[in-house]
Amino acid sequence: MKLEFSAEDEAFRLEVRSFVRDHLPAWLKRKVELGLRLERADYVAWYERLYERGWSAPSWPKEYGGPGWTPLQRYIFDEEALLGGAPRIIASGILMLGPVLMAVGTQEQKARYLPAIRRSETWWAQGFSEPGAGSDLAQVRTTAVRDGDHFIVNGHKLWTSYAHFCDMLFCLVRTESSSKPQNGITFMLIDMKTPGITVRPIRMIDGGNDLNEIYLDNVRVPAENVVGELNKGWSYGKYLLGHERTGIAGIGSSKQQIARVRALAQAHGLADDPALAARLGALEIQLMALEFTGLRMLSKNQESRVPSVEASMLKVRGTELRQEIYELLLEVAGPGALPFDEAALRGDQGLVPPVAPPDLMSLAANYLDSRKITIYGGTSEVQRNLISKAFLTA
Amino acid sequence: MKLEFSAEDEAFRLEVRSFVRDHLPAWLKRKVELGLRLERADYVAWYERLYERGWSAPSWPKEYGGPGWTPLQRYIFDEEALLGGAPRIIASGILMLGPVLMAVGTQEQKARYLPAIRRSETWWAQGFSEPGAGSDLAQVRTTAVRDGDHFIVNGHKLWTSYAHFCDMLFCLVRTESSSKPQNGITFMLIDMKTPGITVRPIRMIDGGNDLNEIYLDNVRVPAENVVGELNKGWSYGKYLLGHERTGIAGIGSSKQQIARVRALAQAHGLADDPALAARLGALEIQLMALEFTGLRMLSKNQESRVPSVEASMLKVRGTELRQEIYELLLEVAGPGALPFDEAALRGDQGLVPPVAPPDLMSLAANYLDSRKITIYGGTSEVQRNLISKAFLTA
Amino acid sequence: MDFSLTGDHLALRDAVRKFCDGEYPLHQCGNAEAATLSASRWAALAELGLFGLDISAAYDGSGLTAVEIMLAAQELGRRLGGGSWIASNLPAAYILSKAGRDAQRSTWLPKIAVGRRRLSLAYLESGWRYDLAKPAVTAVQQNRGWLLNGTKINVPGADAADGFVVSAGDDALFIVDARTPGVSVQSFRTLDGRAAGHVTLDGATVSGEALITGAGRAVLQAAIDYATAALCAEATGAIEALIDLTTDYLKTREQFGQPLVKFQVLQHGIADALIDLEQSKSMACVAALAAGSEDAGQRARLISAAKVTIGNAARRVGQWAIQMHGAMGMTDECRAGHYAKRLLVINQMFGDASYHLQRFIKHMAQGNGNES
Amino acid sequence: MDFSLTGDHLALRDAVRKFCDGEYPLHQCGNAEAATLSASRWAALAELGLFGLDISAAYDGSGLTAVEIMLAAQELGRRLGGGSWIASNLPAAYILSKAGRDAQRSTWLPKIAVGRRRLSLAYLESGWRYDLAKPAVTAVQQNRGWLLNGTKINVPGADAADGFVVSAGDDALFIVDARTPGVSVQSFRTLDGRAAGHVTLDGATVSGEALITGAGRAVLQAAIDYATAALCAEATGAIEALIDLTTDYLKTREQFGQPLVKFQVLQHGIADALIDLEQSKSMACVAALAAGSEDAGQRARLISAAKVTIGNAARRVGQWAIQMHGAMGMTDECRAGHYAKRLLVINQMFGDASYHLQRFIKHMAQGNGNES
Repeated sequence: MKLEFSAEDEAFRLEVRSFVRDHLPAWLKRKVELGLRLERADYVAWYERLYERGWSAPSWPKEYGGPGWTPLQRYIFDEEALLGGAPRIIASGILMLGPVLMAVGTQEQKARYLPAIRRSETWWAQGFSEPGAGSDLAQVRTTAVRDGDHFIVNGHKLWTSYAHFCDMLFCLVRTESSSKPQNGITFMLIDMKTPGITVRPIRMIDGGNDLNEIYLDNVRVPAENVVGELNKGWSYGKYLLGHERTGIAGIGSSKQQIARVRALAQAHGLADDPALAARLGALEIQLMALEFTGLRMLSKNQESRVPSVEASMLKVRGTELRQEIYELLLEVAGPGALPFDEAALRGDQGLVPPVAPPDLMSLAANYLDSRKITIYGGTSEVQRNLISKAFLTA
Repeated sequence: MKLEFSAEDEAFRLEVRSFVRDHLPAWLKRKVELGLRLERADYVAWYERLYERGWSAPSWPKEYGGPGWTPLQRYIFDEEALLGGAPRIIASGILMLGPVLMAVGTQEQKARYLPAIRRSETWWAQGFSEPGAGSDLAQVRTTAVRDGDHFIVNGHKLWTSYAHFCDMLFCLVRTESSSKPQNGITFMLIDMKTPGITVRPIRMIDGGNDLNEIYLDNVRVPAENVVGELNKGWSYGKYLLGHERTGIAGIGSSKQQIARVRALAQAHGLADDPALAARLGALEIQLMALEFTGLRMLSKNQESRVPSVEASMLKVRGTELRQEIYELLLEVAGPGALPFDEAALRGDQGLVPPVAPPDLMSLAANYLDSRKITIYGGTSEVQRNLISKAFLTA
Repeated sequence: MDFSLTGDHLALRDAVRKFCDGEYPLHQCGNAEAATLSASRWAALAELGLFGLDISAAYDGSGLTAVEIMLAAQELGRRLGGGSWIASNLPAAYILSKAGRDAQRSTWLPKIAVGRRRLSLAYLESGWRYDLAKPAVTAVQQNRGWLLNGTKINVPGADAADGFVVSAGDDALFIVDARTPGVSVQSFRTLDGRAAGHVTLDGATVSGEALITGAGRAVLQAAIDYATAALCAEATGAIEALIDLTTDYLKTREQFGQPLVKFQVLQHGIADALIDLEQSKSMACVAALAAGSEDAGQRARLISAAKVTIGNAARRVGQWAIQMHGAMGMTDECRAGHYAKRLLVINQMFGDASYHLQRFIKHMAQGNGNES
Repeated sequence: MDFSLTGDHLALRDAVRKFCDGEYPLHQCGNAEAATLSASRWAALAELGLFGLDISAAYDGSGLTAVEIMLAAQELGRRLGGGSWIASNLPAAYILSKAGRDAQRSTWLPKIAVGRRRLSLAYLESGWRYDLAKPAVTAVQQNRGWLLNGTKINVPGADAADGFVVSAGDDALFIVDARTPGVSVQSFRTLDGRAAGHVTLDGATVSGEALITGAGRAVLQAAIDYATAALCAEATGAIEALIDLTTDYLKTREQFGQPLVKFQVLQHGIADALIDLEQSKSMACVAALAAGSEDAGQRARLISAAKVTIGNAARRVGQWAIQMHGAMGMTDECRAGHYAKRLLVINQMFGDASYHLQRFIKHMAQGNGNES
């Protein structure tokens, strides 16, 4: 047992830190630090730098062109990149589809899709949710009917992140009706340019539109676009959602936002406020406890009482903690958080002169946007159900 | 609408204040302020003074020898008595049995029991709970079988407050088995000296023994001791538990304990601690909000969204708030809260010299004892069930 | 000590509620108003008599009190109505009523009462948080008038204002006509979609009669307290509406084979929201009663206590409502977000819960600690 | 950065667990021990090798670290065992190991390791809270020895101690034999039923060799941090046991026709308790690792963070466990209360969560804010 990172890990940390310092474009760093909205071009500007360095798919093994990092290295990379002002890795091609293709994709599918994901050429949208079905994957009602060497897909997908700037869609469709709703679901890849697809952006509470609805009207999809076995898609979907554990607690993001609180407090004359110091101290401690819990769970003979729901525990606590940090940010902003300038939030010119200090202007939008993190990926309520159920039946 | 009390109410407040100042024995005041355990004799010492003044049954109407106060006057009395260091009115004869007898008792029962209650001569224990049945009154299994002009009672009552110093017991017994468990329950009065009654004190978490078990083994009870109609006892029990609304929020007790925090902070060098001031301020505001809510609910055209559960709302919030105050008291005590001297807590001599400063010594016991208030009289969980159910079906 | 509502109170409340039900349809309430809609709604609110409620009968008002303002504000809160009235025009008129010269009053108040003129309060400056500081806006006496220079920020309803009550110089308040040369407004919207603006005074010259005699920081603070009390009431109405619409959603939306409202955890959330609501309502009454108090310390203490209570309740209920609506709650289409945003704006206006807790503690230490 | 447990760690943990299961039967754990039972248990704990775990092999100990202490403490916490060891004897031996003279070490440590001598830490004084202050106990040099006067309070295990490590004078620590004339102990029990005492030194004279050279407030603070880390581990074990026994109760107890554990609100309470537990375990590891750190600032920051985390978790889980047990939880017969009381004692020992939050903030401001 030791608290210190190994010399190798420390060297790796410095390597990442200097890479971020030297290669993250200043304009992008500033956009991230100001909490402005990022578009595909913004992410790509960073991912391309990472690609050149071989780091664009941090969680991928070497054989697929990833860096083959240990969990600890991925953790260090995440923290250093975020504290250095880089955008998060949000590409669902890297985080979600990649692991599924590696596990059950054909050689053709791997060769065709994985390199383009790493190069940020192809962006993938995730099409799991549908109207009337929340986190319950088995409620898929979008149908895919075989027609020669194609499937004809009809349905309606909801809450599809970033669909408006994606090239491809991976989704679950129903290929067979079954008494058990988990059966008869197929995992399928669809080109977003196929006729019959309509994307409707959803305007969000903070004025952004990260999410979309997708209508599929007699969309013809080649049969080779089925991933894995027909009718087994539900298990792949579950694998995908359970796969990404590093980062589920959002430690790097929380540290990034706590640093933002400190910087704002300094800039706006609150550095010596004892009430703020107490709340910040309490949050730092909570973050530390969560961070070390994530690290402990990676260690040998340190599994939790209910290993199957460790990710749920980290998610519940990590998201609720991050929301508290956003709440504190809003409080630090004071009346400066009230003016709302959509163009400025997009990083466009906005009103001139700016209607609020640039470092305060996006805080209300960021706060509102942060409400989603206890909803997406399984609500906190559902996670708590899972945790107690696993414990009670263990 | 006005915030000020009327001139009459202000005069009444001063009258109560000076009465408490002049008539509350100094030794008793000190016992209350130190949070020591009170015995029957302690309560009686105060109730007798109140009896002389005609105030021993604050909630009773004039025709039964009560003062006939308005709700506001009772509220003022409660607050002034508690802030003046008087013990709470705990006698369940006054608070619980009295109203039931007034509503459905016979003339003989009223004449026989009510005056003795007012004079603190007869102390009544409440026998509702039984093993295996929590707040659910309908689960009564103690039986009463008619035998001539008597009933033969057999059963086991649990959590009976102060039974060890009570003369009489009012309780619910099953006189008829019924498909609907609420039916067939009778409200009955039992002399504690009757052969077949065994009282077993229950040692509590704080070392005290306010609660008891009562075993009833072929106890012969005269038929005239049935209150109201046979088999209708469940509704009288419900009436009784819902009757006492003034004081359910415990405003007076909370104010008494907040004053204790302030006094201790002053005495132990914490008066200028900003973190303590912030927590105390927050509690004061919460108490104010609760107090004005209770007062608003007494006002015309100000009923809440769900009038039927106003008492539940006041109880949930009032008890949880009071527990927070006890938590803060414990924190103010610091290491002085650790030594535990049972004799000293009873107000006996205890170890000499005292093992802790007298004003700190009982705080841990008081804190532990306060955990009961969110359990008794319907747990907070049950109250929240009731509140939401009433709202959703309104 | 009495919070009873009279028949007149109930009649006023019902009239405003009925008006709001018609004027602010639930399915679009909270949406940003175009200038023409905003103007027609302003006229309708004037018609209803809101703007004159607390203006003396001598100036064509109803001569009522902060209690009636509370009742009206609560109803506006239920439908996110009222535009800039409570946060800006109400305290500006209050200052005039309390400290204005006769000529100022007779010029402005009757027209304000009927909605023909709009006067906004312009006091906040860049870099301030919530405490009133010495203004950076300067006021230099010149000939018989005053030369004003500087910028006031975040003035609700600035774009539609005919005039501003401006704090300037050491400790003075002026009425500045919006058409005065050198006065310009940079318009924008706040988070809740309402119109606001920064008001720049670039060598604006006003006459000697523009000075509000007898006014200063104490009156300005009283006006802010007065508006804060009304915002507390508005927030209470919004909280109540938000609980209703969230509960309705939980009743209809099914998950895992049953309506969400069948889940005990969500039921307990409703119970807590209801308790928050009742306490908020009570403290809104207290704030309204305190707003009329001559004792500045008691007023500060009670109104700060109300803002803390309601600020915390608004935060909890706002967050809860979005969470209960799930992904739907994150969209602009869902009303929950609009309510949450208005509550957020109210929380950050005139001081958030942390600020008012400290203010309460300060006045607690000075007072005797017993409001009764 | 690695929290892995080795095979030796697991073997130690299992041995202590097995011992505790036998020595401290669940149905009576937490009950106050009579002196004879206490003595026989002390001998059994010594037999198990606990007291020598972190004592150097040169003095017949096992020469292990705070990590092994953590593993043992956690198991003792699960059954409320160990008497005064962690809070009093452990830090006293630590001071001797770190700063004692050779003669002091060779006199005491081998006997401590095998349980033949008990040395208690007597540092707290009346009126102190948690910060170390200048002792009111005086130490006056006299002939070749020292004359000690004053009283140390709340010394766990004082009645059974053969000697005390006493802080006195400006900044000195002494070993005082319990049989020294003028030394007297007023025994009492703390809230958790354990034996403690106030130690009065009434003109007690000790030899010059009783002075612990090189010791002072820094070593005393390090010893307190060391014991605090172990208490954190003990609390973690108690939290885990409390969750288990509460959950077992909820599974068996029926209300409204079904086991309590079927109610979703209670299920979510279990989930929160489990999250508290996992975080407490992690911070107990961090505290153990920090206890060995030479950097006093980092040590303070991490151990205070652990005490805050575990103090808050202990409070929440303790209160929750009693509430879940209902009226039964209020009785002395129910084990929940015994666990809650021990957790309460641990919280008030060496600083509660509020104290350690402020200490954390102080050291945070001094450090660089990044533990990695």
